[in-house]
Amino acid sequence: MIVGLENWALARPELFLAAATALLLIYGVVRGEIATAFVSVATAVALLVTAALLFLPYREGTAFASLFIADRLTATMKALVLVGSAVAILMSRAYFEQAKAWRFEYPLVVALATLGMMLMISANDLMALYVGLELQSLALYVIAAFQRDSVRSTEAGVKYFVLGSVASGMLLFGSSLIYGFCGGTAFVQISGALADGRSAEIGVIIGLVFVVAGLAFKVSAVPFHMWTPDVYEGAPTPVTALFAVAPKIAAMSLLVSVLMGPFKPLFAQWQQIIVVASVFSMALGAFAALRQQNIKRLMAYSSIGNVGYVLLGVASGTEKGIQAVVFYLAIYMVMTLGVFATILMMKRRNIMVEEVSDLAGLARSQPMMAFGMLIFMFSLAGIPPLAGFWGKLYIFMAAVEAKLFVPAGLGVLASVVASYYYLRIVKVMYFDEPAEAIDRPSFGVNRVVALVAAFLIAIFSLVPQPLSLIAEAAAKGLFQ
Amino acid sequence: MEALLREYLPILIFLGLAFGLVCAMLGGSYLIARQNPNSEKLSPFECGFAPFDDARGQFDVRFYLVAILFIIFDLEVAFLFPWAVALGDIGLFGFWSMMLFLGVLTVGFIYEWRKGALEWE
Amino acid sequence: MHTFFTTNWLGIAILILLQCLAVTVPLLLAVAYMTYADRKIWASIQLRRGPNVVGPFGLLQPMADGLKLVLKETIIPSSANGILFVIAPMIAFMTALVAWAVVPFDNGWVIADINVGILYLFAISSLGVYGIIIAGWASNSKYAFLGALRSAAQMVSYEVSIGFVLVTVLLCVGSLNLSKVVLAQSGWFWNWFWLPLLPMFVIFFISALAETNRTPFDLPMSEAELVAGFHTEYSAMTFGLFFLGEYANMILLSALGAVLFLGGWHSPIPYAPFTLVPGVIWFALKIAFLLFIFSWTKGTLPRYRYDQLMRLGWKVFLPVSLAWVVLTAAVLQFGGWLPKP
Amino acid sequence: MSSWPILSLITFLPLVGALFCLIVNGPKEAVDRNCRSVAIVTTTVTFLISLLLWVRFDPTKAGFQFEEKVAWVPALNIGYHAGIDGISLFFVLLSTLLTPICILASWESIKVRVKEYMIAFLVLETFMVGMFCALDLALFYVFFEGVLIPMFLIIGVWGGKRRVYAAFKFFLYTLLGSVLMLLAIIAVYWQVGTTDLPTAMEKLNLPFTWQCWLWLAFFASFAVKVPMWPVHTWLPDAHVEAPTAGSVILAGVLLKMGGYGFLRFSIPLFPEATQYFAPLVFGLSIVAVIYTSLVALVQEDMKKLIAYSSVAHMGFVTIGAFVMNMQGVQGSIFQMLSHGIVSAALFLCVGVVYDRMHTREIAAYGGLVHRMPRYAFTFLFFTLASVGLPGLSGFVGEFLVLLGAFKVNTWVAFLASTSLILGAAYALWLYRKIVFGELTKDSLKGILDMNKREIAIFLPLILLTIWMGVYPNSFLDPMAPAVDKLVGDYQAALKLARTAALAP
Amino acid sequence: MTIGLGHYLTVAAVLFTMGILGIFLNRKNVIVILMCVELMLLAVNINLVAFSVFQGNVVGQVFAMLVLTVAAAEAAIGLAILVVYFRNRGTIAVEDINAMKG
Repeated sequence: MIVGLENWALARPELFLAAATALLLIYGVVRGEIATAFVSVATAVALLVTAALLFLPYREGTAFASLFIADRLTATMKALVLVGSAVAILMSRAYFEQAKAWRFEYPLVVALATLGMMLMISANDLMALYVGLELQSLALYVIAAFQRDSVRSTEAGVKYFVLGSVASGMLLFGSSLIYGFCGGTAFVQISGALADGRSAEIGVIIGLVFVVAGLAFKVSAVPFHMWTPDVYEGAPTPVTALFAVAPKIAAMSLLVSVLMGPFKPLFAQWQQIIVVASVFSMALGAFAALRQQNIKRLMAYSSIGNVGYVLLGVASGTEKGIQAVVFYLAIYMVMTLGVFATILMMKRRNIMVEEVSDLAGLARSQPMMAFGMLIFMFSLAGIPPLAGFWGKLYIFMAAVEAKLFVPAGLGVLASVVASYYYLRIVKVMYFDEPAEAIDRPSFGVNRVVALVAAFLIAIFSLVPQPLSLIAEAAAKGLFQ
Repeated sequence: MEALLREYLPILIFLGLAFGLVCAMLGGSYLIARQNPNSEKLSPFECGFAPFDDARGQFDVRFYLVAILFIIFDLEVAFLFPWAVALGDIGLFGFWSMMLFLGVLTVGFIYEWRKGALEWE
Repeated sequence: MHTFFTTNWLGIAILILLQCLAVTVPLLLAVAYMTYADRKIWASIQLRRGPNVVGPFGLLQPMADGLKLVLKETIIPSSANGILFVIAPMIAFMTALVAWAVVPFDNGWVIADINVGILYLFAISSLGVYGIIIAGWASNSKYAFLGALRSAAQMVSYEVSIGFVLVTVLLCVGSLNLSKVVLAQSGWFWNWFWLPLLPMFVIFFISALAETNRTPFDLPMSEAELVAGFHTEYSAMTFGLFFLGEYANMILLSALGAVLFLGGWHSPIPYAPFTLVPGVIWFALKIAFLLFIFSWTKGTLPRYRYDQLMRLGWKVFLPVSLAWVVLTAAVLQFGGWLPKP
Repeated sequence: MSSWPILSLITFLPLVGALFCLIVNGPKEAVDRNCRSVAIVTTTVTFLISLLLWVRFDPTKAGFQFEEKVAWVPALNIGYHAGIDGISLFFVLLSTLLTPICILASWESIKVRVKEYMIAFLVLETFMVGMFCALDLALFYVFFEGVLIPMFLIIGVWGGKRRVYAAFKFFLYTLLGSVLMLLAIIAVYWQVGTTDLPTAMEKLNLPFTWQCWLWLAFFASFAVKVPMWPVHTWLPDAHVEAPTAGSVILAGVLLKMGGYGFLRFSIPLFPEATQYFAPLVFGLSIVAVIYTSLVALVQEDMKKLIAYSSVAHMGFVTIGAFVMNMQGVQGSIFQMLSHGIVSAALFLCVGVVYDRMHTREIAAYGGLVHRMPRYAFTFLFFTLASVGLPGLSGFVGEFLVLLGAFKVNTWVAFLASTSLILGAAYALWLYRKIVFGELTKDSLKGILDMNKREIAIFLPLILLTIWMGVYPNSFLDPMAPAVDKLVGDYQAALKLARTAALAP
Repeated sequence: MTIGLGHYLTVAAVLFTMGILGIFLNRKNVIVILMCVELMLLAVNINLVAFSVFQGNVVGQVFAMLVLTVAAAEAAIGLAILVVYFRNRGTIAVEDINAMKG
């Protein structure tokens, strides 16, 4: 009888993903570059299978001496992350083939990053949190610089790395203080100690601030957002697509589980921080994006703004707030993947383009593509009846219920400003005279992704209920 | 604290002794021997030529690769040490955990090997 | 009087200082005569006579060599980084020296009986690389720089294998304390770990050769290619410290080999006449035996090419030692022979 | 009560048509032709079905009819709740009527990207109808805001020279107003735990300050939409730059969304605040009525002139809505319907000449009566209707509003009535400049009179205008119970509040 | 004077601050930034070990070990990225990292 077998069972999806990655790595390195296509698809499939394993059968509980926790919330978040990563991998082929960087390591590093994200989401201890976060971050640094003969890509890698490791350092410093003043690193120990009146100690507060700052960096919330635009712009586009989706969801989930778990007794303290970060993120995301010419950069600011909205849900600290977070993130993921799939289809004379002005007259040359983008843009702007509106509505409802009237008010105003630059893209596509026409996109994964995303947005717009039920179930996991 | 200090005090003293010894040897030699430097004597060696360019130029990236591989493997060893000492206590779960860890390490090793990171020429 | 040396801090410190000196002085002597022995052995292998002019049988030759080094001019190249240039040999020598603090010469005969002795040794011997790297860097000379890089790369490559070797021993002992390592090998000489862990012993020894830059791995100072490696620019006592450090290291690794695989102070046969001989003697004999193999190797084998050297380290020793770790652990685990604390 | 979901059918039938258009593919001519046909057929069928509403509507009931209720987002307690009463019935009809007319009006004038145009219009119709039927705050908001998307595209893609500016201005103004309403809706939800309108009306019981804040938030949205002075500036731009059909829909239906919103939400939900803020509304309306009439006088662009006149007319609507008596409210609604038809027709009239001459400058025309007698008649007819000639629809609304206002505040009524004179001045001035006089301009010599399609567009509008003017009761009667209930509830609520305030 | 927990924490805090300042004030070389990051992590380790010793539980030391390992991996990856960047740009001066401006 192997002691601890039940531990392995709970972490079965993670183990499967690790094993699959290892096997594919060996396969890839033995077969060489010709295996890239297979490895890429197989990794995506492995990610999706992992997602399936989360629910078939669904298990919950804690494992590895309560370093690891699995419940509805973690399972949902993991599923989102896994799907996001899988799609991001599938979307990458055309781009990397053209950039001559089509190598089998890419999907595998993404898979490793995803593994890190799963560990982050399931972390129930500061140590597990740190290790998961670093596994994710290290893998992401690498793929930011994956196009290694491009100055922009490698520079993005350098920037991401430097600022990312500073953030890790801050998180870690905070963790060490928390450990010191609470006498343990397990989340239950911390919340127990805090509830026992340790919360008044200044060390705890400093630790909290550092931990929150580190996590805020990972979700790219103001004032720790400065890396986002450069990294988004510089990284290869499929990587940017991944960055905008998976790590963000994972880090947000982590933020939720840390704040709502061990730091629950400090709610009053962290709520202020999160509210401020949220408001400034929404504002900055709205205003700074106004003058961007590069779509990837624009999407970076857009993601900062979106993080602001999600943080508002977090700040409400209620079950409804967490539901809103899950709901919003799911919709955000679909929209973002759709946008990036469209960007990845944009080629002119077989060269990838990524400036806003390159979209001019898209509605004439590629009406379907423009229409898809139109849906994503209005959805991102939160204009009803598109799905993005439901996300925002959910968030604001949660915020108002938590009596965060002023932030909610500022949030809706920011959304008006933000809608301007989304509209600007629509304007360029629909109103402007056509620039030199974009190539007709060949039938491929990106087209399918964009279509499916647009379709899903349409479905969520009309029938948001299933998603809200999922969010409801997920949030229950945290409030049992 | 006291006991710990007692255990490590000898090492500290030994270190001081060694330092003193080294200084004495260097200083003694410096004082005893005749020092008569001139600029030719003090220029770096380069087969009789004046040095061409900066000595700290680029060097083979493989040295760097070795350094990184070393860091990685040496740290695995850092995990193996406590495990090896405590294997009797932690039972099969501990054993299999480390086997898993080493398995991952092996996968990485195979990858490096196949990628040619271990080739020198 | 007695209590002064056991309770008073100052007394304790003086006692320890004396102990240290008791280790250092014989060690320096051993280093000196190791050079002599080296040259005698090579001479014999090559059917020459070796040093035989200074003193009877050339016995004063090491002294003469040392004196010569002391009397030479200390040259610090003008382009060099002066302070680092001097610090480098100091590090090299000091690390070789202080490592002896934890080596058990006999049961209880150890200066600092710390419970992480092996880690300490491992750490200190790793620090030696710094001396070499700093020397190469501070010299600001191409030969020294490249030599240092090669030396460092070589040393770290083999250090990994040594790490795994140590782990196999640890698995059998269950403690990091070197005295306990020796105690775990009591009994007949086939109880010593060299037999059950024979491949590890071999790997350890060869790695030790590489760690100390000895033939067949003496590439860093291969005369034709890189002049004299990292110590190209060194002269007089600065060179002397490197030289001393290298030999001290050699003796240290032999001592470590004796502790880990040859039963330390134990006699090969646990019965009367042999056990009467003090443990220190046995220990010294074992060290001498290993040192002899060092010299023997140097006299016999040709030099490796650098790529061969790296290949051996990474592609042979590393996987073999890793596999042996797994094997040892599995055998101990499933055989039920794990040392219980 | 209908056994089948007639409201949903009317709402979503155009959307089905839009989907049809979306999948139409092939050579450009065929696509254009097919899309036009699909659009006209769909909208006409929708209109015909919507007539059923009127037929089966029970004019004696005050409550909501044809109700449909499905849970939509249960987690947020948002339901799909549709239903109409006497107030919304005619707005639905107005929307369904004007859409096919718009499609017809753009039959030839829209030549590029016909497919997208038709889709936009069909989607727009869905949103408009849905909005008038919505009985759930969130649902209402969805449709209310959703209108922006197709309208933004219609102005931006098929508009005039400064279309981009106009489209953005339109969008952002309206959005800014409506997000405040969204906050208010959320606040209501927070209070009553649901966004269902009838439930909210029943349960909502807010302190006065809260009422005021929420009322202002709703007001921000509706005032922009109406539009009221001083947030009306988007309207002239949007009207001028939009294509003819866009202006028609804008004037005909979209402006009514604001007035409808006041009646449906602001007044019943926040009666005390309504009473408190009524003077403000009167003030702004009076300013709108007089100031914009004066502004209209100096316009050089036909569309702009009509746009300003719309602002003035809508000022009547807000006055009527906030006097809160039977006549005022009825007049307000009637004025909206009448304006919906008349101003739409006026824009169509502009469109007729614009299609021929591609200019809207008043100075570019003159003496059209010589070449276009039929056009001259039509234009005259609607100009007079707009001015409020008795016997035509405009008169009834204005008269009722003034009557209602007179009961409440003489000065308001007096000042509002000055606009009748001003209105006559600018409308007739415009007419004289364009239609009468000598036909001196060479460019106009070859202009053709209205063709059959154009006549087909105007004929129903003319008939309707006369009907409304001559026999307004067929419209006023069905809405009477609902208006009565609205006013009654309002007064009751105020009385309750007063007694509550008096109570110790 | 006995050396208490406060002293260790102060040293760690000072080191950490130096690390952060080094990162943000340094305008010369990215390698220096890397070293500053390592400095931060070392400060954390001092904290962890100090807490661990003074509280008498071993968790802090385990954590420190994990931090060490991760720090090594981080340094390795950071250097690798820097090498790749250097090959493209021929420089790793901080002020030259400016291909993108926001």
